[in-house]
Amino acid sequence: MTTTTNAPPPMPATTSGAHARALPRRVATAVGAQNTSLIGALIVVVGTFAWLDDGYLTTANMTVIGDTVAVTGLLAVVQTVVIICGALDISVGSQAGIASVVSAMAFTSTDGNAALGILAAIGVGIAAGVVNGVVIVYGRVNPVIATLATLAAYKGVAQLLAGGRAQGYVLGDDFFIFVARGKILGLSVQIWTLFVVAVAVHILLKYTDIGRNIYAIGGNDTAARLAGININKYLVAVYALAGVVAAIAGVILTARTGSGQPTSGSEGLELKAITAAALGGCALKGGKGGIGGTLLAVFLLGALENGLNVVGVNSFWQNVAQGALLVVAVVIQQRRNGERAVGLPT
Amino acid sequence: MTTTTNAPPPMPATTSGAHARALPRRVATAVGAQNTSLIGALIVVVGTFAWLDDGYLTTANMTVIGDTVAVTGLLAVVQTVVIICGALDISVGSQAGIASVVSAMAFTSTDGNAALGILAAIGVGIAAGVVNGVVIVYGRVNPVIATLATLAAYKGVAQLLAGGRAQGYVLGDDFFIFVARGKILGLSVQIWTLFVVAVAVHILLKYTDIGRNIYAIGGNDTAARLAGININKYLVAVYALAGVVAAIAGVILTARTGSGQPTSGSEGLELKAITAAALGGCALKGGKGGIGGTLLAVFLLGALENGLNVVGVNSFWQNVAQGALLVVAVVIQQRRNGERAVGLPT
Amino acid sequence: SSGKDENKSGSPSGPPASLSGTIKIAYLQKQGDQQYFVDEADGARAKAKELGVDLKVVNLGNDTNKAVSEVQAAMAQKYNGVVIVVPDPAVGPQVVDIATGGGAPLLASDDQICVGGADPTKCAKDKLVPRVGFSGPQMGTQVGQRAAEEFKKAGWTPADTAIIAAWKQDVTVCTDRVEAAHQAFKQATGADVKVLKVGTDNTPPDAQNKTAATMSGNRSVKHWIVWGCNDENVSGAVTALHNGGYGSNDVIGVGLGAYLACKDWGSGKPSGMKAALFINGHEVGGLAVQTMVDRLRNGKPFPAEAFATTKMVDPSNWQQSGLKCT
Amino acid sequence: MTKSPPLDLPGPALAVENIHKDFAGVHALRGITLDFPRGTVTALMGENGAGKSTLIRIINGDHRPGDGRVLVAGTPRELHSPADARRHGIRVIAQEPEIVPHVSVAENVYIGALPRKAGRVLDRSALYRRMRSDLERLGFAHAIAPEALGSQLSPAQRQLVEILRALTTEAAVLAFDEPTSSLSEHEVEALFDLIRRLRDQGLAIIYVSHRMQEIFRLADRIAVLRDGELAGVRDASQADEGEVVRLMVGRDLSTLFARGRSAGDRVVLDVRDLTTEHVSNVCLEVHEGEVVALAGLVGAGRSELAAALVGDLPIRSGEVRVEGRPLRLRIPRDAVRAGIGYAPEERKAQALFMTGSVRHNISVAVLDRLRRFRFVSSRRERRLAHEFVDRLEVRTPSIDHEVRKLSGGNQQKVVLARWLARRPKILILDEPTRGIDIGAKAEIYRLVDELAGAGVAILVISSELPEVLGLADRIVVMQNGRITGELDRADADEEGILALAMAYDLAEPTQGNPS
Ligand SMILES: Nc1ncnc2c1ncn2[C@@H]1O[C@H](COP(=O)(O)OP(=O)(O)OP(=O)(O)O)[C@@H](O)[C@H]1O
Ligand SMILES: Nc1ncnc2c1ncn2[C@@H]1O[C@H](COP(=O)(O)OP(=O)(O)OP(=O)(O)O)[C@@H](O)[C@H]1O
Ligand SMILES: [Mg+2]
Ligand SMILES: [Mg+2]
Repeated sequence: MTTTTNAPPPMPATTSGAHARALPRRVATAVGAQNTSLIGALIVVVGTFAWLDDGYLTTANMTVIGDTVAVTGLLAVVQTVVIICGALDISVGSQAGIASVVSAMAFTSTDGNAALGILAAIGVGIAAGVVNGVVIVYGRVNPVIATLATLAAYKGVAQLLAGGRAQGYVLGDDFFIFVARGKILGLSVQIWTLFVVAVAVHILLKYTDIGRNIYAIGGNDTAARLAGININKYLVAVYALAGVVAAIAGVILTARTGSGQPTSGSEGLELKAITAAALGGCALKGGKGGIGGTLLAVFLLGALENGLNVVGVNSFWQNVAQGALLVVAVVIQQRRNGERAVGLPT
Repeated sequence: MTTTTNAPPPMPATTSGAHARALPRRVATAVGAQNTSLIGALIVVVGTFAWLDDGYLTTANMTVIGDTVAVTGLLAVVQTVVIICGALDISVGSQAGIASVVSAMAFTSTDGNAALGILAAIGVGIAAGVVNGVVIVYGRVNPVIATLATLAAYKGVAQLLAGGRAQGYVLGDDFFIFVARGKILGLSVQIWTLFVVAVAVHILLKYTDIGRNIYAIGGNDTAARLAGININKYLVAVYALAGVVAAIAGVILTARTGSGQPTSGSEGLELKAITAAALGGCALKGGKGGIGGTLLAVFLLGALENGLNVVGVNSFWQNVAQGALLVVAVVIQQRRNGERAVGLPT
Repeated sequence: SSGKDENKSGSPSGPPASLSGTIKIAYLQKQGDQQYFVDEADGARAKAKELGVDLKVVNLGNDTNKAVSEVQAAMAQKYNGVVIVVPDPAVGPQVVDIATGGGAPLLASDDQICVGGADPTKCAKDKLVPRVGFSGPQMGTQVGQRAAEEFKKAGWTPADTAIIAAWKQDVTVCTDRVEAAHQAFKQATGADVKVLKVGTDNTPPDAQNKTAATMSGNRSVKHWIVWGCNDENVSGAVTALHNGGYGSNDVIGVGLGAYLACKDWGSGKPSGMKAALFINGHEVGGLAVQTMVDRLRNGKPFPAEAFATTKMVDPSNWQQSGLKCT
Repeated sequence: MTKSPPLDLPGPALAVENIHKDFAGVHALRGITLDFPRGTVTALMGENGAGKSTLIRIINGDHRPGDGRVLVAGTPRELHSPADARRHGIRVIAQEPEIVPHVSVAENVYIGALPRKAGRVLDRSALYRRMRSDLERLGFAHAIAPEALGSQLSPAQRQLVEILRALTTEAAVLAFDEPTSSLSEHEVEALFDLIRRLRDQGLAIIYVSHRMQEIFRLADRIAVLRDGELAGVRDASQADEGEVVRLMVGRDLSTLFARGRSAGDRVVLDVRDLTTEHVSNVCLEVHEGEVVALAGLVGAGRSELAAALVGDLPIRSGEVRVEGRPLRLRIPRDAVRAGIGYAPEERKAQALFMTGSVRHNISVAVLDRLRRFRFVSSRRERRLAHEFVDRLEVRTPSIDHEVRKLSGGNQQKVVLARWLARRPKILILDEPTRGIDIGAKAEIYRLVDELAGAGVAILVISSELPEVLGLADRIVVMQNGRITGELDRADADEEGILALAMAYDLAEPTQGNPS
């Protein structure tokens, strides 16, 4: 091996050879790994409960699961975007609460104009999101602290607006009834809303330059900045998006419960949303994750919770089971990756 | 400007010059900045409420604040250690809940042996902590997901153990009465417990090689690993420590409320503990923070909450005020740092 | 100090003393963001204003630890009297001891507490702290009786009927209510109808989700009876049943609070929400403050128990009951 | 340190036998057999991605070999972790320094073996005492302050910390993976003295570098890797540069520096009186098709000037014009929009999306040109990525490979590809060939020449004098935040540049001498 030839460098051949070899594996890795595990877990959960109870795997119950996860799902979808940026929005539940109250109050005070109710809710959602973004980017407050603070503040605002009471009654209105109980092509309006928002956000993330820039910001914000991305603008916009989607979730809450709820139904949603995003494969340090994984995680958690209730498991055991299954699902997933067990996993 | 002198290379001078320049700033930054701001905020809060209400700045009320923050303080102190490692323990509240129930049940079933009650609680705390650590390190489950899962699971276990009801009654026992209401040198036993634990953890972090290794693991786990630190052992031990301290908090809960509480009194403590640690200067990505800042933040939040109640602010406004003040405190702190407003703050 | 020596002086209902000057009262409430307790706080404030006393209302959430802290704070700040709705009755003895140590009379509101033990149901009569409000079991009983009436009227059989009992299962007073309802129902009907226990977080969406799942597991059931810890649970569960295809004639929901039930009735559409126990929080708050002021200002001893009016309301009569629907 | 193998045993201190290593889709090493005798500096050379770092990581117990074994002092050893390797007397200075940000330099250096007293109590005074005496002994006392925090260190100082970690403990085998890539001449000299001293004490030294001159100054033996195989081992005294290059790249490398251009007259970048926190009154012009090199010692302010020019550091006064138009620089976006490309100094921290693919890393700055109604055309993006991977010969299994898994040199090429894809008017390259092999260097020099030939104005910051001299049309020298002189290509030499770089500015007395 000491002779020297004037042959061309061997590089190109190596590159394309390796390329051909790696392709199927690459597809499996990039598209699959995380999601395959989740699909596997979903099949196990659905299979188990279907076997335990006839009522589980029925169209009616699947609709129930869909409706149940719609609100959490919306928040999880948008939380995914925030997490991909490397940030966190803990205030989504409170934002949904404000939006719920505002939609019902605006509806009532305009003598039953549903469109105005929704517009008002979305307006408030944008405002709340922009405040979050500005406090974080220009106030230099860590996202976790900032949104913990607005979690409390927005909840207080919702309670003050509503005087602590459920506001209005919207189920006299056709539109809200449609949202609460309507169906399109056999699927409920709530599930359609989730799907439409999820698909829109998915397209945004995967197929537009905006989405690519969001991944870049989360992956390495210095590099993103130096590559010419206006990261401040992006961050504020992402929080505003979170506000808008939280507002949509709030409107659904209003329709589901029939009145504007300042806190009831929206408290604790932030943890559910973050759990789903993380289980769906988002790295909390940013730059990684996708809507597909998050949705699967949302449905997995929803199918599990529903199943435990269908077979009538006591709520204390449900806590244990949910915690344990969450751990088991992730452990199996990670074992398959064969990652070395050193230090903190990402 | 092309002349050349034969002067010595300027490097050394520049370096040490930069160093001399940087040192006082560095001291101010490391020891002071964060804490100075918190002390400032504490003075403002205490001053304002003292001015608004005579009853605020009394020994009796200060004792109340101390007792009120003891449980949160303990959890915040140990959360600080976990965060310095670059991890998070969201299950601390549930661990305290289990410990509370176990201490009361063990006490009752041993016909009133307080020592056994406490030992049982601590044993359970260690077990819960080790399970967290093992799931994370060897199960490769992200710390946030893992402890979100055990938050639910441990809560379920506490509820199952207790059948959903408060357990036992400990206020017939001298020791528990001592914990609940005793005083040493004018300070309550609860505050002493917080101080002793805080000082012990502070010494551990700042003055032992164990503590320094914890900072190294959080600051750069590759560096720590390459230096031969057994980071897995450290991580499991830190979670075990979190379990022990959560158990102590649980015992205090039992003494304060008079019986073992599966969930009441411990739900939501994780967010309070994380808020205090983050406000106290811990970077959530690890490697940075200290007990001093966390304690100051704990007292600041405690003084604020107590003050708002002293002057009789309605609970809805309290939410708004707490959120807003949290943001304002951090914004002022950051403005003083003069950090440039680009991207996400740390 | 060991902490023991401080709780020697009088019992909470000890010798009445009369006060002059401004009276400061602390009203500590669990779940202060729920509608019933919001009403109660409003009633208390209105009464305090009328009587010219200082009133501080504190929300304890579900946190027993906070209950202890806030009683301590009230003592430290020299409040003259404490009214408390405990998050859990087990914290009662501690609260009693602290209030006694601070020399302030203590009045329980809504939920019972016991002087020397964690469980008020096992408490000797003379050890119970004087109370204003409603009796949990009693409310449950009224709900169960009304459900029984409606059940008989509907002519359903136990075989194709099931009961949904929805409540937050780790809240003791909730458990007491639904159990009392079941007792009363059994007694009144003599029928053995299957009870499905649904654990919720006491909010409408959660009750709706959990009930919907339970319904999926029991599709053979034709008729449903629903009760729960509060209106949120019943309203959420009834909504789920309607969404699942059960008409208003197949559901008997008996609410507790009536503040959400009234919204259904106000719309004029038929609803499975057949009745609800109207408990007037506003009145309880006012009564508690009045009782405390009487004691502090005039030395009038606390009555052992004082009840505000409760009224079973339904679509036909709720508007006359004084119930305000927001 | 626990028992290191005694230094007087016969046989090599360390040997590897038939080492194989596979990463998903990549054969990094294929049957390497090599020994490292005591008292010898063995240089490990090879192109980027040849497998040098991988071999060193295996020796360090950081990777497990897929096949083959490692013999320490003649005995086969299973090295499961760096701690294991240390126990057997092996210390590695990693290619990318790993620094703990919020603790002091002293702690960073003694991490894992902090001095203790009374149980586990940290002996802080002993720590700093030991640090100071070690710094003194090793000749780096002036270069780094023991109390400084890890986060405040310059790239050079970070590399020093990494080196000190290994030198302050006892070892029988020391492996240096490109230790000098961000050191200045002064530290390099001190390091070489040290290495020679250690060699003379009987240590086996492994030394990886892409700087040919260093290798011939330091090494006793030269082992060359190519594509994961051992291409040959030569005695340093008998080998010449050409032969080593042939072994590395498998062909002759005619010229390192290409030159087929001439600078135009039009001024493209015009900097007037620019002042920032550490840079004062800089005036600079770069013409169309011209390559200007910024030379200077570590900390001279070159990187800060570059950051200011791309809008990433606040400008206090002065003006930047591009093609005569004044630029409003608030954020780097403004510079990118105005046609300035910038490859920063620290590629890992400042340029690369480590978990992103090669394709995404290349396209990030040109998405606005690849999109139609905000939808990025995947086809055009892939074509672009392939084009630049081929043109720069980036050694990657596919354009969808994670950049984190590429060798350091290939990562740098990806960064360059990003800016070439944008077709900038001005290109600012901060240390563009740091850690890059000689073949790739030639490739990059050719590219720079080609770009300049196409009219791009190029500003290169480099600490490698041969590179500065070979590449630039004009050399501007900085010291202490100011420009101290300018040399034309024709009359520039190493001495001239160094003299300017060390020019002692008498008008502004410096802040006293080191203690
Ligand atoms: N963790 C990893 N995962 C996948 N591939 C890897 C990994 N580490 C290295 N490789 C691959 O192994 C090969 C050898 O890389 P290595 O880092 O050893 O090269 P090197 O000779 O040190 O190059 P350089 O001079 O650029 O530092 C490269 O093709 C690289 O892409
Ligand atoms: N964050 C900082 N804090 C304090 N001083 C800094 C900081 N960044 C740079 N400096 C100082 O600014 C001056 C210029 O540094 P710069 O990195 O621009 O130099 P350079 O010529 O590029 O050297 P190098 O070869 O190390 O990159 C140095 O004196 C350095 O100490
Ligand atoms: Mg390498
Ligand atoms: Mg530089």
